[in-house]
Amino acid sequence: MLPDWWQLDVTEPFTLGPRRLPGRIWTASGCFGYGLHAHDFRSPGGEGPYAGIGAVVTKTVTPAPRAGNPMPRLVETACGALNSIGLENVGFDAFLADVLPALEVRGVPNIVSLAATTPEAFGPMVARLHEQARGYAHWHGVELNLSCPNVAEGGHDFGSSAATVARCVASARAALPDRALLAKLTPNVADIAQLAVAAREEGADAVSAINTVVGLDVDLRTGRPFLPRRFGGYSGAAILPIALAKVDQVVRGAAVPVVGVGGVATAADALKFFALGAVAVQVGTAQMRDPFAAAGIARALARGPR
Amino acid sequence: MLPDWWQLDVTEPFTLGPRRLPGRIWTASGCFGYGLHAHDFRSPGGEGPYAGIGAVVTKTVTPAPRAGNPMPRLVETACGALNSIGLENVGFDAFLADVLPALEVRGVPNIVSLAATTPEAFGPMVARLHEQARGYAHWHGVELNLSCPNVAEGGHDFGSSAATVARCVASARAALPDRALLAKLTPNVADIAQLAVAAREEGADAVSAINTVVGLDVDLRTGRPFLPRRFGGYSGAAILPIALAKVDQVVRGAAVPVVGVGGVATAADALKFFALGAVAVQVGTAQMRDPFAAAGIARALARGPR
Amino acid sequence: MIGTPISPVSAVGRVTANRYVSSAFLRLDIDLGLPFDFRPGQFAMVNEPGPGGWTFSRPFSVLAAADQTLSLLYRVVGRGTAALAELPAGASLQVLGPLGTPFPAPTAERSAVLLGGGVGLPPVLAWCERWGRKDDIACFGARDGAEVPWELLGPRWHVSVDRPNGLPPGRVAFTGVVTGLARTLPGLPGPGRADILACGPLPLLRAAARLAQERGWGCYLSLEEHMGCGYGVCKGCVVPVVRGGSVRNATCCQEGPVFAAADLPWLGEEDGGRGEDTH
Amino acid sequence: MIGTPISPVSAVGRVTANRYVSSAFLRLDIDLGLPFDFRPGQFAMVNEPGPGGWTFSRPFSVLAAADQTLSLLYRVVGRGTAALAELPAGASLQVLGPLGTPFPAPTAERSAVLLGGGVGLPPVLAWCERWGRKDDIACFGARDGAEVPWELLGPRWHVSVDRPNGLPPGRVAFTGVVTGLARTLPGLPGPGRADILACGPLPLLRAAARLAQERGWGCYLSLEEHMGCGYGVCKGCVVPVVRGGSVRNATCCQEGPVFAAADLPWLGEEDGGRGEDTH
Ligand SMILES: Cc1cc2nc3c(=O)[nH]c(=O)nc-3n(C[C@H](O)[C@H](O)[C@H](O)COP(=O)(O)OP(=O)(O)OC[C@H]3O[C@@H](n4cnc5c(N)ncnc54)[C@H](O)[C@@H]3O)c2cc1C
Ligand SMILES: Cc1cc2nc3c(=O)[nH]c(=O)nc-3n(C[C@H](O)[C@H](O)[C@H](O)COP(=O)(O)OP(=O)(O)OC[C@H]3O[C@@H](n4cnc5c(N)ncnc54)[C@H](O)[C@@H]3O)c2cc1C
Ligand SMILES: Cc1cc2nc3c(=O)[nH]c(=O)nc-3n(C[C@H](O)[C@H](O)[C@H](O)COP(=O)(O)O)c2cc1C
Ligand SMILES: Cc1cc2nc3c(=O)[nH]c(=O)nc-3n(C[C@H](O)[C@H](O)[C@H](O)COP(=O)(O)O)c2cc1C
Ligand code: FES
Ligand code: FES
Repeated sequence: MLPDWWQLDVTEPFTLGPRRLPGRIWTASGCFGYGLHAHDFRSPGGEGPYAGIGAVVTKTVTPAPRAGNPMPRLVETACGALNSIGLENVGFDAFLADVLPALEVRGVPNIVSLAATTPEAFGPMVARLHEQARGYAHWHGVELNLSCPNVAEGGHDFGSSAATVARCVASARAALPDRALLAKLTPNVADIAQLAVAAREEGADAVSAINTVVGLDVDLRTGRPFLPRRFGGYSGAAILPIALAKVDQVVRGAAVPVVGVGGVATAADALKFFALGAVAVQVGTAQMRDPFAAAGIARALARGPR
Repeated sequence: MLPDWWQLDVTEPFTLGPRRLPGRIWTASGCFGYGLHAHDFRSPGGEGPYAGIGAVVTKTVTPAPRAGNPMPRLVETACGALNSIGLENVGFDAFLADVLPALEVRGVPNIVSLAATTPEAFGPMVARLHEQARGYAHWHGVELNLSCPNVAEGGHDFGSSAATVARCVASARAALPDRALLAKLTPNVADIAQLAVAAREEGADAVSAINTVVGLDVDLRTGRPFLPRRFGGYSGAAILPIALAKVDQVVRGAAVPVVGVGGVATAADALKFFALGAVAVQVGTAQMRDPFAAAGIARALARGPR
Repeated sequence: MIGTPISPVSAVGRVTANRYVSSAFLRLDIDLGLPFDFRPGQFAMVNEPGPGGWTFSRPFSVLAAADQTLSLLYRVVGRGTAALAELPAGASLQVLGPLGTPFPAPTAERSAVLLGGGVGLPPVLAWCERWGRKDDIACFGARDGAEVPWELLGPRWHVSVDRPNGLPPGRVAFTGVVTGLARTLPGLPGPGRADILACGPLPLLRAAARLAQERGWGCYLSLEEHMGCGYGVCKGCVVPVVRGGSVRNATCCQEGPVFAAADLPWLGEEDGGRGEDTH
Repeated sequence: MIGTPISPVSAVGRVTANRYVSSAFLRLDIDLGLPFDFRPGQFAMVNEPGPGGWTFSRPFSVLAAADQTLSLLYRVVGRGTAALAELPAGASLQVLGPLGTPFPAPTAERSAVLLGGGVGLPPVLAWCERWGRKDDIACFGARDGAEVPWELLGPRWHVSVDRPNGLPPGRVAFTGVVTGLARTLPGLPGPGRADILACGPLPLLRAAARLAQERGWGCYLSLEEHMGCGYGVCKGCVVPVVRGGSVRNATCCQEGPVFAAADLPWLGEEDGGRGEDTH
């Protein structure tokens, strides 16, 4: 049952910066791979896991392939999870050669998540992407991952300074005239709105908030942290109130469109972000548990006969 | 079943700064009132809710009485709670006149939590406290609440600057020669270790980490935040991994004794803080649910025949 | 005025019965494994035992206590009560109680007018069972006849319903609100000769306060606030009470849930004349 | 080599049976309400349905599938499996499967040496039920005789136990590890004439790889890694595989759980000669 104030259909196209996107429920980066793993998945309802999804934000790719962090990389906690994947990815070349064309062929609406170790590295990556994918109908934009706390080189500090956020966004924006540009912000700062302002001022069309929260869990058998790098990124239901707070701070403090991420598992969770003014919502950890999660939320928040 | 590496008895006295405290499991400020509400509570086991507790950290008192924030003040979330009590308290005068003597008479080991609106206000408060309670056997110290995010005047920003933390600690330390001085830190900063360093340098005997995390929840019936002030302090099981991460950062980055707080409901939760090097652990939200929570944890983590 | 307080007990009890006693209300019996006593108007905090369960326990008025068994009456409204309703006999429950300030005990000079609405029944029913005298008046209001837990109500109980459907054969009910019902009863006490003791939704409490004022009766109301701790330590449940012109916060869980209506002047104000007892 | 892949299905099923089939193993049957097929070695992710449940689903090898019913065999090790063990018939469960790369199908030239340890039984048992030929060898190892789910094992299964207690009357078992048992069997195939298919704890897998090497057999091992998604998207379950001297991460959930032992040279290294099959 949808509340009275709810007037949107999240499966209808909407405008984000220079681009029309097919819908407002997305999958979050790193939680649905490159969007190519679930095409043959079936469910009794009949609709596939991509039905109604506005975009798959692809796993963050870096200029070179990355093997990621040592195992174990995941810890389940009482109401969420810690991850320390360490941005394992195929690298930008393979992504452009193999992944992006496959997404286009399969018609998966997508936003490409990028990370780099210097702000100025984003421009050339985006330029190459733009050159190759210029004619693609399903490539809708770029999300700059400015916040992954797991990467040793840069990592945590990278996205916590407004000045660096500004440089990253400026570099990417110059190379991306006709697709949406999003900056994904870290919650591990005192004042996230300030980062969002920096992103907006350099031309970001929206910010995504939030990435994972720094967390740690201890293995009582050993008395040491479960994760070899001690800290992991905390995600899942436990971080929903934190993500809502950060999104509210950005919506009211930075006047930039916000894509809400963090702890969304149900349509009700997603509605909370929309209630605060988010323009779209991403499903992360819940999508790992259920490849149909985002599609189910989209269906629940579509209006009209269904 | 206690793990092999566990060697402490949390019900044995230990030294904190200039003081011997009777034990390492405490109740957290604001979650057990002034420590005077549960004296007649019974349980089948026979032991009372104060048995084995090292200290009750009393509800934060401010120079003047405070009526607190508008209702509602509490929201339960999927795995924790948001509160916006707004430091309702009887005020420092009434605390000194009525509460502290009662704690002494009843023999409740206690640490007095104080808040003020300027750093230099702490000194005179501590001085008055010291004067009145000098001879008290059960008053063990002061915890400076530098982090309550709910108070409009100052509040959130108050404890997030190392310079302010330093001033607060310096002011209080000068007036507190023979009791433990703790600074309670906010987690809502990028670098908590830096706050802890500031506290240590000005003579704090320990820091308590963490206070609540800024959070928000939306009432779907109205589409607006549940709490009149939008944000609340997030506590309970959901924040345990965040608190563990912050404690680890302080232990390894600030070389100051740390009292762990956040999400502790069981002996296993408390052990995780001790594993990271915390010298004591506080029980907050779980104590609200079960007045015997801290006592139960203390019993579970006492060694020897029981 | 009500004797020495009863020490609250914290115990894990065992569900011995948990069943619908009307279309909407369930009665839950919990064997606490130790004696339990209470005063009518007091409540207990209930939760799943262990680290599972809900962050905050749920408050429920005590319906009855016989030896080691505590009984509650509840309706499913959210996730906690939904989970309660699923509990089979034998399940464990964490209980803390009795808590809070009860209704006043009877006095020789004044009779009691008991008004219960919906799941506000337990405290007034408990009062009636323990202390009810011939002259006391007991009224219970529900949405319809099916919602009324007839088996719990003795013959002295008058019943009102919003809609007169669902009445079992041989049962009668006044159609209207519970204060409306009370007004129709013969031989109502004169001014200064009665106290209303009421528990139920806010409109009922407002109407009760107004009725008491009209008739010159005393009035005690059991309020509901969302609770964190239930035993006075968190200040999450405060209610403004006004005495001698000055307002202060009282904890609903400890200084309440029963308050003298005289201390709650805002009850009338907020109403703005749209009181349920006007229809 | 194993035919067209089977599309995974996501469905909420209904528990039809959930009972101990030995002192430590439970068999769980779930009616999925739609046809379910799998290849031996594949697994399913299981969770409580709805927003409750665990953040990550739990992986379990498929023991059997008959029409719409999926069967699992499991042991209680932590909070998820403890909750599973509590489920009564009629309870709902979220299932995603079949997932992962199965054991290779049989080939005419080579027989199979099936080695299962503990709850590593399901994939090798399923292989045996579907494809087992006269010459294939099936060995199962457990801690003791009581732990062995005798009712699931046909007469062709050889059994080893760490301790020979708890054996039902008329049952025999080799005392020692399962690879030790295999070594004692008559008529073992010659080099190049068999593949080991093994699933169980790491020491068993190491011993299996060593046995295969000694005998000149092929070897396929089903690995266990903690899993986030189970379908390849999170990279939380990677295993280093070495081919042609270069290492890369393979997902245990998608490229595994079955790997050729040849691709896992680290298996032997970490062992450091303390292999369980030496005792
Ligand atoms: C003193 C007192 C006595 C009560 N006695 C009874 C009784 O005898 N029978 C009965 O059915 N109900 C009674 N209630 C109301 C009962 O506490 C709520 O119905 C119950 O807490 C709802 O829990 P939930 O998880 O199902 O609802 P949810 O809405 O999911 O709960 C979310 C949070 O809100 C709180 N909450 C929701 N509704 C109420 C409410 N009406 N009052 C207080 N807190 C609420 C819950 O405790 C919880 O913290 C009483 C309340 C109080 C304060
Ligand atoms: C491909 C595969 C097939 C499996 N097949 C079976 C089977 O048929 N029968 C059976 O009993 N067990 C099987 N397991 C192991 C089973 O997944 C774990 O026993 C189960 O996840 C434990 O969950 P828990 O909540 O009880 O344990 P907890 O320790 O509380 O779980 C905490 C986390 O660790 C993970 N975890 C814990 N132990 C293991 C483990 N051994 N392997 C993988 N993840 C683990 C859990 O999934 C969870 O994410 C299989 C594992 C894998 C990877
Ligand atoms: C396993 C895992 C991998 C992730 N990888 C990435 C990533 O590569 N890039 C990124 O921007 N965010 C990544 N995230 C963060 C999520 O996109 C999301 O911001 C975060 O998990 C909070 O949302 P959730 O609670 O819905 O998961 C990852 C999260 C998880 C759990
Ligand atoms: C209702 C409530 C009131 C609180 N009041 C105070 C307070 O007055 N002073 C303070 O320093 N911390 C206060 N806290 C914070 C707790 O002491 C503790 O730091 C925090 O809740 C995290 O611990 P927990 O998860 O165990 O509750 C309060 C917390 C709650 C839930
Ligand atoms: S509920 Fe905590 S003070 Fe009343
Ligand atoms: S469990 Fe997610 S990739 Fe294997």
